[in-house]
Parts: sequence; C-alpha cells; structure tokens
Amino acid sequence: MMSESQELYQALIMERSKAPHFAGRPEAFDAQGQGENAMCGDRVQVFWQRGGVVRHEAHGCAIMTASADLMAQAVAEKTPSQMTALRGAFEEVVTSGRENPALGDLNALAGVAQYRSRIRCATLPWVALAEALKEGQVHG
Amino acid sequence: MMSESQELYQALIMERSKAPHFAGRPEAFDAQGQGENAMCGDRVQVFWQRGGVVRHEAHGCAIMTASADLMAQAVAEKTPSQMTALRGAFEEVVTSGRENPALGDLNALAGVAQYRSRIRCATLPWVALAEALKEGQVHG
Amino acid sequence: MSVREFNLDEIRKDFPILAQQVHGRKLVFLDSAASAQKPRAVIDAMVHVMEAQYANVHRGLHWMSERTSDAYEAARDKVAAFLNAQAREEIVFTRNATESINLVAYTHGRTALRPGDAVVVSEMEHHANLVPWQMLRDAHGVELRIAKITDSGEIDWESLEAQFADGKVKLLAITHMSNVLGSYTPAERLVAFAHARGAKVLLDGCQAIVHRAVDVQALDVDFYVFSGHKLYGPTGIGVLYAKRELLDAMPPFMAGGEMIESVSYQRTKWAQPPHRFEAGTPAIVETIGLGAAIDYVQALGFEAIAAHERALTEHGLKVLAGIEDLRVLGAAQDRGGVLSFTMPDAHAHDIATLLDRQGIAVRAGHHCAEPLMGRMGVTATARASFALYTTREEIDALGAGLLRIRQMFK
Amino acid sequence: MSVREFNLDEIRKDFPILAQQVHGRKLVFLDSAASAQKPRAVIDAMVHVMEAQYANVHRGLHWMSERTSDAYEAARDKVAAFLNAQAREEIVFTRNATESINLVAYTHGRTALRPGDAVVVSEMEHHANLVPWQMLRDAHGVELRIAKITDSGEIDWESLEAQFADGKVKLLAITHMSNVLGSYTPAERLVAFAHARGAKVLLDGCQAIVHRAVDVQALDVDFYVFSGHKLYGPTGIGVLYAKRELLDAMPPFMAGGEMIESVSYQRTKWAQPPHRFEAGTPAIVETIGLGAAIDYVQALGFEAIAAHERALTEHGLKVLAGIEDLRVLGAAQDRGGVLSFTMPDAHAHDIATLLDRQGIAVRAGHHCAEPLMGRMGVTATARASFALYTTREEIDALGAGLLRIRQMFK
Ligand SMILES: Cc1ncc(COP(=O)(O)O)c(C=O)c1O
Ligand SMILES: Cc1ncc(COP(=O)(O)O)c(C=O)c1O
Repeated sequence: MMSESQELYQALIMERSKAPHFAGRPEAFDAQGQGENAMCGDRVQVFWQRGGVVRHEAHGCAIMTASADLMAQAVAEKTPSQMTALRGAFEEVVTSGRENPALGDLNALAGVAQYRSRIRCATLPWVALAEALKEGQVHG
Repeated sequence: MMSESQELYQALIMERSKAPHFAGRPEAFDAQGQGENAMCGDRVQVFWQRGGVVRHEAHGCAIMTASADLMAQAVAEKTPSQMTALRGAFEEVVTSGRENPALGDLNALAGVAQYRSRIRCATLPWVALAEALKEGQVHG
Repeated sequence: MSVREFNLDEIRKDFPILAQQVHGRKLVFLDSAASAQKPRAVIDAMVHVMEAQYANVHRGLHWMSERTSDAYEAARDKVAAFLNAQAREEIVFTRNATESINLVAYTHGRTALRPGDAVVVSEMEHHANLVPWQMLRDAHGVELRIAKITDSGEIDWESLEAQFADGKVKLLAITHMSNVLGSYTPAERLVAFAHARGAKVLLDGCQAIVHRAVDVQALDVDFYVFSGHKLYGPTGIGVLYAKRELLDAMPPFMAGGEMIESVSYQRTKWAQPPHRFEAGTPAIVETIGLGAAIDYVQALGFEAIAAHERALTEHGLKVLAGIEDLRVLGAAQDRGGVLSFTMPDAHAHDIATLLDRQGIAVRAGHHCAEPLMGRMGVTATARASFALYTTREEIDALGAGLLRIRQMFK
Repeated sequence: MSVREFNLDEIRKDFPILAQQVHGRKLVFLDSAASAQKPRAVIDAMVHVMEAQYANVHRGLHWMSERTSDAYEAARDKVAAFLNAQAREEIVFTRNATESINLVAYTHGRTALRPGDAVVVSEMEHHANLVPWQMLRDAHGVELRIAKITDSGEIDWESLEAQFADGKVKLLAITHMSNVLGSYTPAERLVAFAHARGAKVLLDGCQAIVHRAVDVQALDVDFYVFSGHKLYGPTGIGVLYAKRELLDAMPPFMAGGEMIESVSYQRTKWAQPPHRFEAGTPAIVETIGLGAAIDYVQALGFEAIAAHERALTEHGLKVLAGIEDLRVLGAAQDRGGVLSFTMPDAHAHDIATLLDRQGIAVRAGHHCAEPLMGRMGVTATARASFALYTTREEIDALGAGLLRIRQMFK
C-alpha cells in the first residue's frame, strides 16, 4: 500500500533519522553553522573540522535529520570547495528528482522533489554547512 | 426606436427641464433648502414662502430639473405637513414605478424607478424642500 | 430556516473537487480549517456574474452596472441577516479576516485607543489576531497583554481578570474558536465581562462562523470578523462587522474611489459607512459568491451541520485515541472539528507527507499560531479539520494512515 | 509574442457577456475603462481551480496545497514577465490599484518620506492617486503639490518644473493614462525628470496597462500599480510593482499569516518581500485568473491590440466630432480609447440613461476625478471607452444614439 511513499521514506532515510551515524556536538571544531525553518520549527546545527569532519545536531523531521546525516557522510574528508560543489549537485537532485550516480546515498532524498515545501527540509543542513564553511574561511 | 426611453424622458419632462415654470430665486421667501448630489454635480436650491409658494433654482440633469418644477407645481398652496405627505407618496412612486392617480403630473417621473441611481435625481428637490420646511419651522 | 435535508451523499456531489484523485487515491480532504472547498452553487454564481451580468458597481447608470451593484449590495444584506446585524451598514467587505482586523487596528485602534491603553489577546490567537496589535503597540504606544489559557485549551479566567485589573484595557481581541485546538470561547460571557470593565470586544470568527450560527446582537459583540474562503465561499473576500456607532466614529483606512463623498485638493469628505471603508473597485464577483455560500449553508441549516460535525468530532477523537502515543492538543469542553496532534518521533511534516501519499490532506506546522505552539510545548502539529462534507469513512482512513505511520516510526 | 491572429469576430466569441441583450437590444459595452469584461479563458481558469485543484497556499504540504501554491506563484512569474520586472519578488499582489497605492503611502510614505518632504501629483489623477496622499499629508506632515495640466490634457512641464524647484519633492505619483481624458503621460521622460531631481516615481498604470506593453525596467520607474479587473481579469486582485531595494526597505502594511518569518510576543520577524506585503490568505483564485488574463492579452499581442484600438479611437473622435455642439474633453497628442464628452443642455446622466435604453453602456459622472472636472470647467461628463473587443459598429451605434439625444435636448 505504501510503496510510493516508501520511495521517499525508504529504509535508509528512516534508519538514519532514527539512529544517525554522525550526530552530536564534537568537543572541538573549527566552525559551525545554523539552519532554521521557522515554518515547522526544524533546527539544525552543523560543526565543521578542518580535514573534512562534519557532525550535526538535528531537531526536526525525518527528511531533515536523515539529510543532515547523509550529508555528513558524503562530505567526509572533502575540501570546502568540494563540499560546495556537492551542495550544488545535491540541490539539483532534490529539485529535479533525477538521481546523480556520483552522489551515492544522497540519492535517497531524490523523492523529495515531489514535495516542494519539503525540499527545504532536505537542503537545510546544507545551508547550515555553508554557513559553517563561510565562518571557517573568515576565521581560518 | 426610443419609445421606451420616452416613458422616462416624455414630453412633459423635457418641456419642464428646458423651460421650467417655477424657476428663479424669489425676492422674498421665508426659508430655503439645498440639495446636492456629489456624484454628478446636481445642485438645487428650493425657496419656500408661507402660504405654499415654492420656487427652485436647479442645476443638473433633466430629471432633477423637471422634478423640481413639477414639485413646485404640486405643492402650491399646500401646508408644510401636506407637502411632507406628498413627498412620501412621490418617493413611493419613483421607487416602485407604480403611478399614484392622486399625484397628477408627478407621475411623469414614475419611469425613474428602473434606474436606481437616477431615483436620487428625482428626489433631490424634495430633500431640499424638506430642509426648507425644517428651517421654516424653526424660524417661523 | 433549513429547507434541505442533510443528505451527505447528495451534499458531497455539490462539491466537484471531492471527486478528484490524489496520487491515484480518492482525495480525503481534511484541511478545511485552512480553506474550505466550494460548492457548485458558489462557482456558478461567480460564473454567472462574469458571463451575464458584469460591470463595475456604484458608479454606473447603465443596466449592467445597476444590476451588478444590486447583486453586490444584496450580498451585504445576506451577510447582515446571516450575522443578525442591526443594519446592513454595519457590514464592511474586506479581502479576508486579516484585513478586517488590520482595518480595526489602523482606524479604531489609532483613534479610540490612546497611548497607555491596553489591548488583551489570548494565548491561542492566530497571528492575524496578534501581529496587528503588536504593530499598533509599536506605532501607537498601546500596551499589548496576553491572557493565558488552561492546558485543556480554554480561557483562564483568573488570568483574564488579572489583565483587566488596572482598568487600562480598552479592547479584548480574541478568537471565537481556535484554529489549532478547536476550542470555542464563551463569546457571550467574554463580551459581558469586557463590557463590564469598559472594554470593547473583537471576535475573530474565522473558524466559528463555519460551524455555528452567530448572532452579533445576542452576543452584543463590537467587532466580528471572518473570511469567505473558509465558509465555502470565494477567496479574496472577507467581512468586518462593527456596530454602527463605532464605524461612524472610525476614520477611513484606505482612500480612493467609492469611499468618498466629495473631493477637493484642500478637503475631502468621507462617505458614510460601510462605503467609507471600501476604497476602490471591490471584489465584486467574490462578494456575490460569498452571498451564494451563505445561501448554501443556510439552506442546510446550522443545526444539521453542527449535528453532523459533532458526530464527526466525537468519532475523530475516538479514532485518534486509538493510536498509541498520539497526543491530541487541548481538551476543551466545547470543541469543534479541528484536531491537532503530535506523535513521538514522527514529525508533523513527515506525518503530513506520508498521509498525502495516501490521498489524505492534513495540515502540518505551527498553523500561524507560533506562541500557542510554545504554550503547548510543541514546535509543530499535524491538524485534521472537518467540514460539512466530511465523512466518517474519511476519518477512518486518517486513522488507518496514522497507524501505519506509527509503525514506521516506532 | 503574438501567436494568434487578431480576428475580432473570433475574439468577441471569447467574451460570453457580449452576446447579452439589454432592454431588448444587443449590448454595446463602452464602459471597459471602469472594468473590462472577462474572456472564457479567465472564467475557466478560475473554475478549474475551484473544481479540481484548490486548497490554501504556502502553508500546506499536501498535494492540493502544493499545486495551488505553484499556480499562485506562477501567476507572479507571469506578472513579472509581463512588466519585465527584474525579479519575481518585485511583484506584490493586492486587491486593486487603490490598495497598491495606499500600501505605498502607508509604508514607503511614512518611512522614506519625512515631514516637510513633498509629494507631487497631477491635475488629472483618479481619486485613488490623490486621496491617499492627502491622508499621508494629514497624518505625516508631508506636503502635497499639484502639477498643472494643459487645456489639451497634457502635463504642463513649466508647472512641473516649478513644483520641483525647491528640491523638497521626494515622490512623483502620476497617472500613466488618464481615465477621463485618455491622455498618456510621457512616462519615461517623467521618470528621468524626477530622478534627476532626487524623487522616486509611482505610475498609476490602471488604464495604460490595458492598452500598451509596459516595461518597468525600460521606464526605470520605482512603483507601478494596476488592477486585474480592467485588464480582462478577475475582480479582487491588483498588482504593486516596486523595485526590490524599495520593497526591502519598506515595513509591512498589514500583519497576519504569510507575511511573517517568526512570531513571539516580544518580537516578530517580517518575511522577505513580496510575502511581507501579502498578509493572510490571498485572493488565490483571482490571482490565478489574472495570470490567465495576461496569457490572453499576450497571445493577441499589444501590437495588434494597440493597432485595433488606435483605429477605434480615430473613428470615435470622428463620430463625436460629427455631433453638433458636442465637446470632447482633452486633445492630447498621445491619447487612447477613452473619450469624455459633454453636450449643452443634456446632462451627462441624461445621456447615459438615454443611451442605456438603446443597450449602449457608457459611464457618466465625475469618474472619480472631481478636481479634474473643476479644471476642465465641467461637473460631470459622459465617457465612452474602448477595449480590444470593441467594434466600429458599436461606435457608430453610439454616434446614432447621441444624434437622437441631441435632437431631444435641442
Ligand atoms: C487611472 C485610474 N487609477 C486608479 C483607479 C482605481 O482602480 P481600482 O478601483 O481598481 O482600485 C482607476 C479605475 O477606477 C483608474 O482609472
Ligand atoms: C482563527 C483564525 N483567525 C484568522 C485567520 C486568518 O484568516 P485569513 O487568512 O483568511 O485572513 C485564520 C485562518 O487562517 C484563522 O483560522
């Protein structure tokens, strides 16, 4: 019955939203960024460490939480400019609904494209990451 | 072709609007009243003399001017309270469109009932007359 | 008043949209508190104006304009009768309830209220009945006070008493039914309470007007506002009722054509109410459509509508109570068919999206009542709301959908 | 851009109302400047929303709401493209042009303008572009100045220069086309003139937008306003275009749902433009209908529309010139299909009523431009106005009707 909805809320998403792998505020980090969606109260903090270590504290819906976690996984060991490029590619996937083979697990969020108002949920962690990178640049 | 419109703009109305019988400011009068329709710029002054003499100065459309003149004719030698009663009967005619045999020439204006916004034109002189009568009462 | 039997199958046929499918499923529309669907009669009335009898109103002498003006003003009569206003001049047409409240804040608020006076609102207001008063506070030096509600979502009378204690309150602006909790407020008692303390009362009737007969004279309320689109009517049309003497004393809000008696560069003379408050070409077609919506609900009658919706609400509460860990917000004695709820782990947005995949439309978010979310200790809720066309089966479908979601997130 | 041939017979079939009869005569509708008739495409677009795809916008996550939001926001894109705005965020939806102007007066007027600054309007403004500035003057201490027009109904540049001489003018609010005289104002030159003197410019495009392509970037105008109902669109929907940086700096006008980023009792954060200025549930159906109206005129193309209307205007002027003693007001070089006239003895109201008996709808009165009436030495005029669906034969019918009236009143 729920086959279609499972396109969006597939196992990977449910799993990562219930038990994220990259959650928690690290003891040390080089910059942080925030994302907030006033409409629904979603809130996420992203912590960046030089060398490409990213962690998150996500409070909100499954899509946003899973997206934060899959982001942290995807950007591991990437440079800031690679992260920025990845953000562009990811946003393309969640707005177009077309998967991008280069993006791996991030493609799990492609189904969000059908819900314009949920796209914000998927991209919110990336907004927070961008803020962190900007801060990292200034202070780093 | 214009038979229908002639119901409203019949000979009597055209005649009295072009050459009113009771127009002009009298040398002496006991009270006066004004009527103004800001929407179209119609303006009328009504002068009342004890004993039931009424004159008018009407600036505006044919309906209003003819109505002022037929009013002056109809109220001649009437008491103020008779005039007030006549006003009620006349307003009934121009809002209902049903002629009232007791009103004589005033019935020429019955056709105005089909034009809600023109009813004001026909009743404006009566508003001015009422103002004059009120003034007459106070000062008389 | 009721001239038509309340036959749900027949009624549902009046609403063309209810036959639509969403994601290959039958549409189950449980979002009527946000905006209701439109019956054929409303759509037809609007089409009729545009196809057969349209021109600008009031300013024309020709047939089309006179007839259109008549129809427009007849809608005013209908609204006046619907609210049992004392006079048709007490009905002002606006775009929506939001504009109605802003109109009162800009005009009555900036003349009848003085710096130092206070306005009281409750903790369960829609932003539309909160933010205009914040703007008045900031622009005009009026104090804004918040009357608390109880955990069950009812007026906390002690708190209300306390807000009024110093005699500074000149206006109580309060909802007649919460769009989140479904609570009705005891309008008559509130009005009597405020009047006894020298304050006027504005009731936000957006939700209440859809479900109950409202008699502004019996309530003795000073201002009553609602939107057409929630009452099965068109968008773009709202109503402000105000007592004649209040309207008489209010300066205009917006200026332009229609609201004027005469204009010169030096001095402009305002028209009498209600036209003083209706600047420019009004929402002619929508106003006439609102008249048709009122005819529609009155033909069914609020007695029958309320009975149907009462049964739906009871059923809905029972269905929701059957879902493990689901929390329904509020528990007012007097509550209508607006049910907000949360589930642990499953965020309101997830609930709404997952239900949507099954064709079920509910709303999720803060419902334009952020402070109330804080008061109830949540950031967002899902909300199912019922209308006269809602069925028991639709509520069962909601229950089944929620059960599945509960499984997923467990 | 024009994808459709300008075939008048076919075009007239698009407008169902044109087949109506009035007093047993074929309707001759020469009152489009007051409000235009609606093509089937607009009516259908509105019906489609209400029958198949309706819910409240922006706040919903479900299919109906998302689709309706898409259609609503697509209309914003259409308006932005229609005006050649730089960004869709520069388009604010209002009820009508009147509200658009009031919005600017309440927000920009009370923040960007300071007491002692001056606003200039012309002698040929509609009340909608005069009285809001009078209200601003009275509430905010701004000076209101009037730029004269010539007897032919054109801007008197000497007078305009004089008004700007002391450098106090911060806003020129002026019509783009007179609703009485039919004169177009030289918008580009006016904007350059005002900008060179440090003033912003608001153009009242109510009439102009119906007849000509408008490019706000080419004009470099700061504010541009119009109403949907004159552009063959629905009632209840208007547009404010404003340059992004001006909107960014403007505080909200009305408050409520949609226009808010976050709300707490202490502090409310406004949303970005355009939503900051769209409080409450918008005129959803009407906005989508306006989009359909824009599609409709753009499919015909303004080149074809303007050519047709130019021919009508020339013919109309010729026909009126043939009627003894009839006076046409104004004689601007650049004039469109709005012809106001007077006849000795026959009052404008008499003319309108008598024409109406023949099925011909014209407007009579001061046309919400009382000061202009004084300037032209009349108290009222009759006015015939042409639209894209007007025919030469209809103008001939007007001429024949006026001839008969001339006979009656001679
Ligand atoms: C030049 C002009 N400005 C403003 C308006 C006001 O438009 P609306 O009544 O649609 O707000 C009109 C039309 O009545 C007009 O012709
Ligand atoms: C209680 C309440 N007040 C005010 C409003 C605002 O109504 P509108 O958006 O139609 O102005 C709503 C609906 O959104 C509501 O439910």
